[in-house]
Amino acid sequence: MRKPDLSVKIAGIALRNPVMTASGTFGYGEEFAEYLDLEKIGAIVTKGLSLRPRAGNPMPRILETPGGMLNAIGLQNVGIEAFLEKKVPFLRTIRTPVIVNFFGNTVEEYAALAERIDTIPEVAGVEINISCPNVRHGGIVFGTDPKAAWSVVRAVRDVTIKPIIVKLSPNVTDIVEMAQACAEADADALSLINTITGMAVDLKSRRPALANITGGLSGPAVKPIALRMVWQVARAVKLPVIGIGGITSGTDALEFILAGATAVQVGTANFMSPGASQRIAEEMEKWLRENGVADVKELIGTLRV
Amino acid sequence: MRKPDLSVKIAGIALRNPVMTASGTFGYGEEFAEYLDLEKIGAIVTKGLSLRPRAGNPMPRILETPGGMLNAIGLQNVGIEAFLEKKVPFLRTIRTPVIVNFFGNTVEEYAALAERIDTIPEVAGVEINISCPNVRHGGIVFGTDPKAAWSVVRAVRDVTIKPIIVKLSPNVTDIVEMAQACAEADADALSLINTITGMAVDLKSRRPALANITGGLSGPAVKPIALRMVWQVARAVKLPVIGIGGITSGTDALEFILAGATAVQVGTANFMSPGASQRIAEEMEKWLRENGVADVKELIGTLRV
Amino acid sequence: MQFKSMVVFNVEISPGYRRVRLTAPRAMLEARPGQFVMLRVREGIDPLLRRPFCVFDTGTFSPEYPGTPRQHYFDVLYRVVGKGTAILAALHEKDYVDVLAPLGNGFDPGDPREEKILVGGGIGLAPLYYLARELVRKSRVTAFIGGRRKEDVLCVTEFEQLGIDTYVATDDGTLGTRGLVTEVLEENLSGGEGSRAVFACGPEPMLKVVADICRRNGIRCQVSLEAHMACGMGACLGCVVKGESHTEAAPDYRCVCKEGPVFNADELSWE
Amino acid sequence: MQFKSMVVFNVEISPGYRRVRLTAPRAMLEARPGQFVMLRVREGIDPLLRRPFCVFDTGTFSPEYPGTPRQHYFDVLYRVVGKGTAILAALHEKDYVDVLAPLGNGFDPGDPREEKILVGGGIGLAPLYYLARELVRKSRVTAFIGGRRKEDVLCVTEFEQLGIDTYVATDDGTLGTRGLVTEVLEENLSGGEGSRAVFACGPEPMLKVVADICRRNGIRCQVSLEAHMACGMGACLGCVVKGESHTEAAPDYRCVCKEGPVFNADELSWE
Ligand SMILES: Cc1cc2nc3c(=O)[nH]c(=O)nc-3n(C[C@H](O)[C@H](O)[C@H](O)COP(=O)(O)OP(=O)(O)OC[C@H]3O[C@@H](n4cnc5c(N)ncnc54)[C@H](O)[C@@H]3O)c2cc1C
Ligand SMILES: Cc1cc2nc3c(=O)[nH]c(=O)nc-3n(C[C@H](O)[C@H](O)[C@H](O)COP(=O)(O)OP(=O)(O)OC[C@H]3O[C@@H](n4cnc5c(N)ncnc54)[C@H](O)[C@@H]3O)c2cc1C
Ligand SMILES: Cc1cc2nc3c(=O)[nH]c(=O)nc-3n(C[C@H](O)[C@H](O)[C@H](O)COP(=O)(O)O)c2cc1C
Ligand SMILES: Cc1cc2nc3c(=O)[nH]c(=O)nc-3n(C[C@H](O)[C@H](O)[C@H](O)COP(=O)(O)O)c2cc1C
Ligand code: FES
Ligand code: FES
Repeated sequence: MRKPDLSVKIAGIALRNPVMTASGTFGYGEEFAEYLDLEKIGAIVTKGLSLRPRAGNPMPRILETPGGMLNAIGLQNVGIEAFLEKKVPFLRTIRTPVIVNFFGNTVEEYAALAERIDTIPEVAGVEINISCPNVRHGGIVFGTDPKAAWSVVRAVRDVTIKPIIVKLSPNVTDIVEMAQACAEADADALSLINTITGMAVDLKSRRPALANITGGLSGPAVKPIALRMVWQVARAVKLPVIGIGGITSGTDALEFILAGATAVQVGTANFMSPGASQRIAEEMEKWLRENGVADVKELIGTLRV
Repeated sequence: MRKPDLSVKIAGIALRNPVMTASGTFGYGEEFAEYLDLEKIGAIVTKGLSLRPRAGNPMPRILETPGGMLNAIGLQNVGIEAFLEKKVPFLRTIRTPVIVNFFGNTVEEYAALAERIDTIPEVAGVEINISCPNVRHGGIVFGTDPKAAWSVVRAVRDVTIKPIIVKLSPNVTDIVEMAQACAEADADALSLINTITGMAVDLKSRRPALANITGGLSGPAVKPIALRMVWQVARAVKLPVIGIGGITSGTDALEFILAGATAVQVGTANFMSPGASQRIAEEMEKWLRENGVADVKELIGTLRV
Repeated sequence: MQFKSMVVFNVEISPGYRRVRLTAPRAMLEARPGQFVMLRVREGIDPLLRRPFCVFDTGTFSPEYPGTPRQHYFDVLYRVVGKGTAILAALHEKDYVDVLAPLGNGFDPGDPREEKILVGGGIGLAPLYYLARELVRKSRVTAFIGGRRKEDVLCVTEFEQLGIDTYVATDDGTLGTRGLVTEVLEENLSGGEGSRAVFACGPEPMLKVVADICRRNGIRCQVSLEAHMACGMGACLGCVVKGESHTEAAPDYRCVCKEGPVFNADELSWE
Repeated sequence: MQFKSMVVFNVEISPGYRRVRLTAPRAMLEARPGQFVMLRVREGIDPLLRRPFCVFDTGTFSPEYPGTPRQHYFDVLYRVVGKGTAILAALHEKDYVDVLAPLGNGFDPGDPREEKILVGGGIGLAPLYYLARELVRKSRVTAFIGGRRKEDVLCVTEFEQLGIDTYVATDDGTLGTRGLVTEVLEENLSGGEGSRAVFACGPEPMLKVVADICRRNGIRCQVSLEAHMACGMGACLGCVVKGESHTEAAPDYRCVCKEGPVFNADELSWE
C-alpha cells in the first residue's frame, strides 16, 4: 500500500502529521532536539508566554500521581523579549510550524502580547491559554466563564491575523458552552484539555505535597475525561479541535481523532520518553497502513455511535 | 501506646472507624462477607436504590483505564421492595451501620423513596445520589445545578428524620457552590466525589468502548481531583465531609482526613482486593499508633498550609 | 477465598497460548468444572483490575525439596491478548500472584447416562478439559474442538488421553476438517441417538450457533460466557447478560460472574 | 542520549542501599562526575516518570561469552525509598531499563593544585566516588563521609582504596566520630592551609551547613542538589532552585536538571 497521508490543516496551519507537542511539556523544542527529529512531528507549541518574565511558583512543583502527575509550575517563563532573542533563533532553523501558547492577567495584557506576537514571522499561530489553573490573579476566571473567554478571544482576534487556537480548561460543568463562546468570538480552532485541578498531601509532613497547594493533573489518568470532552465539543461546535490529555501512543491519538479531533497534542508522554511525539506519529502511520486507511482525515469524527 | 481511637461520628452516625464502602462497589455487603470481617469497617453504603427496579445500561459496562476504570452500569438495582425483602435480612445480622444510597428521576421520586426508607429501622442514614452521570433522564441535572440540588435535599429532609448525606458530583465548575446549596437545604453531611464523566474508544471497531458511550471514571487516577474537592468543600462548608475517590491505602485515607474529611469511602479498591476496606482501616490504625496520634479525630482538617 | 499463589511453571503450549500452574490451598481441589478465578498478576495499579480465567485443572504434586508435604495446585490455560495476560506470560517460577477463587457456578454435569458432548473454540477449551476429566468417569464423552488455524486447536492430545472421541475443525483446514466446528457438530448430532447434553465454550458467534443447533435438536445446552469484570462476585453489576425474558420494563439481567459463567442456553436472550 | 541498558548485577551493598551495573554505549564513559541519568525502571504507567540517579562509576568489562567484545557500563548507587527504587531493586540480571544520559552539568574539578575535599551524607556519596577517581589522578583528596548509622556510611573502603584520607561521622556513633560530618569537616578545615575546594552532596540541611562553613573559610564550594524532576532536560521547569539574586520581581530560578545538579554554593539562595 502507498504511504498513507497524515497531513492535516488546523486553523489554516498545514501540519505534516497531526501530532503536536503540548505547551509546557516540550520547552522551546531545542531541549528535545537530541532525542527526536523535530521535522517528523506536526507542530511545536511553546511554553506559555507572558509579556514580562514570570517567576512561577515555589518548589516543590511536580509530583507523580497514579497514572499521572500534578504540576504547579505557575507559568514560569522568560517573557516575550527573551523569547524573541533566545528561543526564536533556534525555532527559525527547523521546518516545523511553531505555535506560541500565551496568557495574560487581563484582557489588555492578552491583547498587548498577541499584538507583539503578530509581528513575529516565525510564528505559525497562537494558542490562547485561558485555562491555566496555577495562576492566582489571572487566567483562571477566563477559563471557566464563557463571557470572559469571549472577551479575551475577541480582543486577541482584533489585533492579530495569525490563526487563533483557544485552549480550554476541563474544570467546568459545561465545556461545550465554553467552546461555543470561543467560536462566537471568532477563534479558528480549539484545543483541549488543559490540566485538571488536583491536589496531593504529604502525610509525613502533614503539608500539601506541592508548595502551591493545588496543581494541574495530566497524563494517562486524565485520558478518559479528555476524550469525553473532545467528543462533546467536536459534535457541538464547527471549529476544528485539537485533542489533548494522556496521549502516549498512536492508538490513543487515533481514538481522539475518531472522537472528532483533527490533530492532537502530546504532553506528559514527553517526560516518559522524550521521543514520544515522533513515535506516536509513526505508530499512527503504521496503523493507517495496516488498516488500509489512505488518509488520516478520513477518520476524523467517524466514531460509530 | 494505647490502641488509638478510630471512631468518628458523621451526621450523627457513630462509626467504629472512618472507613465506609462506596455505593455500587460493595453490592449489599453480603457479597464480600467471605473476604473480610464486615464488623471491622465503619459503615456499608449500599448500591444506589430506586423506587422500582432498574435495568441499567447495555453491555459492555466497564472498562479498565490508566490507573482507573470507567463504568456505565446505569444504576441497575433491585428496587426498594426487593431490597427490603432480599437484602435487609442479611444486613440486619451485622453490627455495622448501613447507609442507603438512592436516587430518583424527579424531586417527587426522591421524596417518595426517602419516605419509604425512613420506615426501615435497619437503615442508619441515607446518601442522596444527585450525581450519577450514567442516568440520562434524572440524576445528572440535580448534580450540577445548585438550585435543583437544594430542591431534592429539602424534599428529602421534609420526609425523613434519618441523617442525610448528599453525594456530590465532581463534574462542576464550582463544587463549593453545590456543597453550600446542600448545606442550606439542611443536609447533615456531604460525600464526594462521585465518578467523573469519561469516555473510551475501541479503535478496532471504531466504536465507543462502553455501550452507553460515556461512563464514570473512578479509581486511583481520580484521587488528586477528589482530594482537591474535599479540601475546597471542607474549608468552605460547616458540614462534615466524607472523602471518596481513589483511596486504596491507609495513607490515602489519612490524606483525605488531613484535607478535611471526617470519614472516607472506598470504592474501586474493593475490586482490586475485596478486603481492601478492612485493610485500609487497619493501616490507619497502625499509622496512628506509630505516629503517636491517640485519636483520628485530632487529624481532621489539620493540613498545614 | 483469597490466597497468594506461587508459579510452579508457566509454559507456552502453542504459539500465543500458555499454561500456568499455581500453588493453592486444599480447598481449591473442590473447584467445580466451569468455575473461574480472578488473578491479580502484579501489585500496583497497572493493571488495576483482576483478570478472570477458568480453572483448567487442579491436582497435587510432590515438591522436590525433601521432607516437604505434597502441594496442591490449579492450572490456567490462557491466551496472551493484552496487558494483563502479557504480564502473566512474563512471570517466572516462584513469582507470586493473588487469587480469588473459586468463583461462579460451574457446569451442571447432569445425568451420567446422557452422552456428554463438549464443544470448544480456541481458548474456549479452557474449562472443558477439567469438565471432561470429571465426566469421563461416568459417561460417554465426545469433544468437538475448533480453531482458526492449527495453533488455535488446544489440548487434543489431553482429550484423547482421556479416551474421548475428538473431532477437530479449523477455519483454514490446517488441522482436522476445514470449516467451522459447529458444522462438524451438527453433522454428528443429526446422526446420534439417545439423550445427550452439550457443554460449550468459545467465541459468542460460535455459542450462538451451538445454542441454536441444540434448540433445534432438543438437546440441553450449557454455555460458559465471558464478560468484562471488575469484582467477580456479583457486586459491581459490570458483567451482566440479558436473560431470556429481558425487556426494558422488566429487566432480566444476569451476572456472568455470580449467576454464571455457565448458563443454560435457553435461559439467555440470544437476540 | 537515550538507550536501553541490561542489568549486569544488582546487589545490596549495605542494608537498604544497592548498586546496579547497567550496560551502556561507549559514549557513557565520557560522562562527567556529577552528571546524572534518568531511568525508566519498567514499561507502562506505574511508575509514570523516570527516576534520576547520579553516575556512580563507569567502566568496561569482558562478558563471559567467548568472542563477545568488551562491554561498557555505568553503575548507580541507590537507596530504596519508594516505588521506583523498589522496582529497580527487584530487577534481575538481564532485565532491561531505559536510560537518558548523561544529563546535567557535573562538577568542575578546578585547579589540580588545590586540595580537594569531598563531603557526602548518606546516599549523597553517589556522585563523589566517580569524582574522587578523577581527582586523585592530579590532586590531594580528602573525604568526609557521614550517615545516621553505620549502615548509612557508604563506600569508605572504595575511597580508602583510592588512597584518600577518609573521615567518618555517624549521628549515633556506630562508626567513626559521633556527631555530624559537618562538625568533623569544620574542625579539619580550620586546621588546614593552602587553596582548597569543597565538593558536597547530601541532605539539604547538611549542604547548607557545608556552604556556610566554606563561605566563612573563603573556600569555593560546589554542591550537588536533588529536586523532583519530570523531564530532566530543562523543559518542564519542575526542578528549579532559587539563584542567589532571586526576588519575586526579578526571578532567578535555575533548573537543577540542566543548569545543575551541581552549583557553586554562592550562586544559590540558601534562605
Ligand atoms: C469467566 C471468564 C473466564 C475466562 N477464562 C479464560 C481462560 O481460561 N483463558 C483465557 O485465556 N481467557 C479467559 N477469559 C478471558 C480473559 O479474562 C481475558 O483474555 C483477559 O482478561 C484479557 O486481559 P488482558 O489484560 O490481557 O487484555 P486487555 O485487553 O488489556 O484487557 C483490558 C480489560 O478488558 C478485559 N477483557 C479483555 N478481554 C476480555 C475477555 N475476553 N473476557 C473478559 N474480560 C476481558 C480485561 O479483563 C481487562 O479488564 C475468561 C474470561 C471470563 C469472563
Ligand atoms: C540529580 C539527582 C540525582 C540523584 N542521584 C541519586 C543517586 O545516585 N542515588 C539515589 O539513591 N538517589 C538519587 N537521587 C534521588 C532519587 O532520584 C530518588 O530517591 C528517587 O527518585 C525516588 O524514587 P522512588 O520511586 O523510589 O520514591 P517515591 O517517593 O515513590 O517517588 C515519588 C516521586 O518523587 C520523586 N522523588 C522522591 N524522592 C526524591 C528525591 N530525593 N530527589 C528527587 N526526586 C525524588 C521521584 O522521582 C518520583 O517522581 C537523585 C536525585 C536527583 C534529582
Ligand atoms: C509541566 C507542565 C507544564 C505545562 N505548562 C503549560 C503551559 O504553559 N500552557 C498551557 O497551556 N498548558 C500547559 N500544560 C498543560 C499541557 O499542555 C497539557 O494540556 C496537559 O498536560 C494535558 O496533556 P497531557 O496529559 O498529554 O500531559 C502544562 C503541563 C505540564 C505537565
Ligand atoms: C461500578 C461502580 C458502580 C457505582 N455505583 C454507584 C451508585 O450506585 N451510586 C453512587 O452514588 N455511586 C456509585 N459509584 C461511585 C462510587 O461510589 C464512588 O463515588 C466512585 O467510584 C469514586 O470512588 P473510588 O475511586 O474509590 O471508586 C459507583 C462506582 C463504580 C466503580
Ligand atoms: S464482575 Fe462485578 S458483578 Fe460480575
Ligand atoms: S526536570 Fe524538567 S526542567 Fe528540570
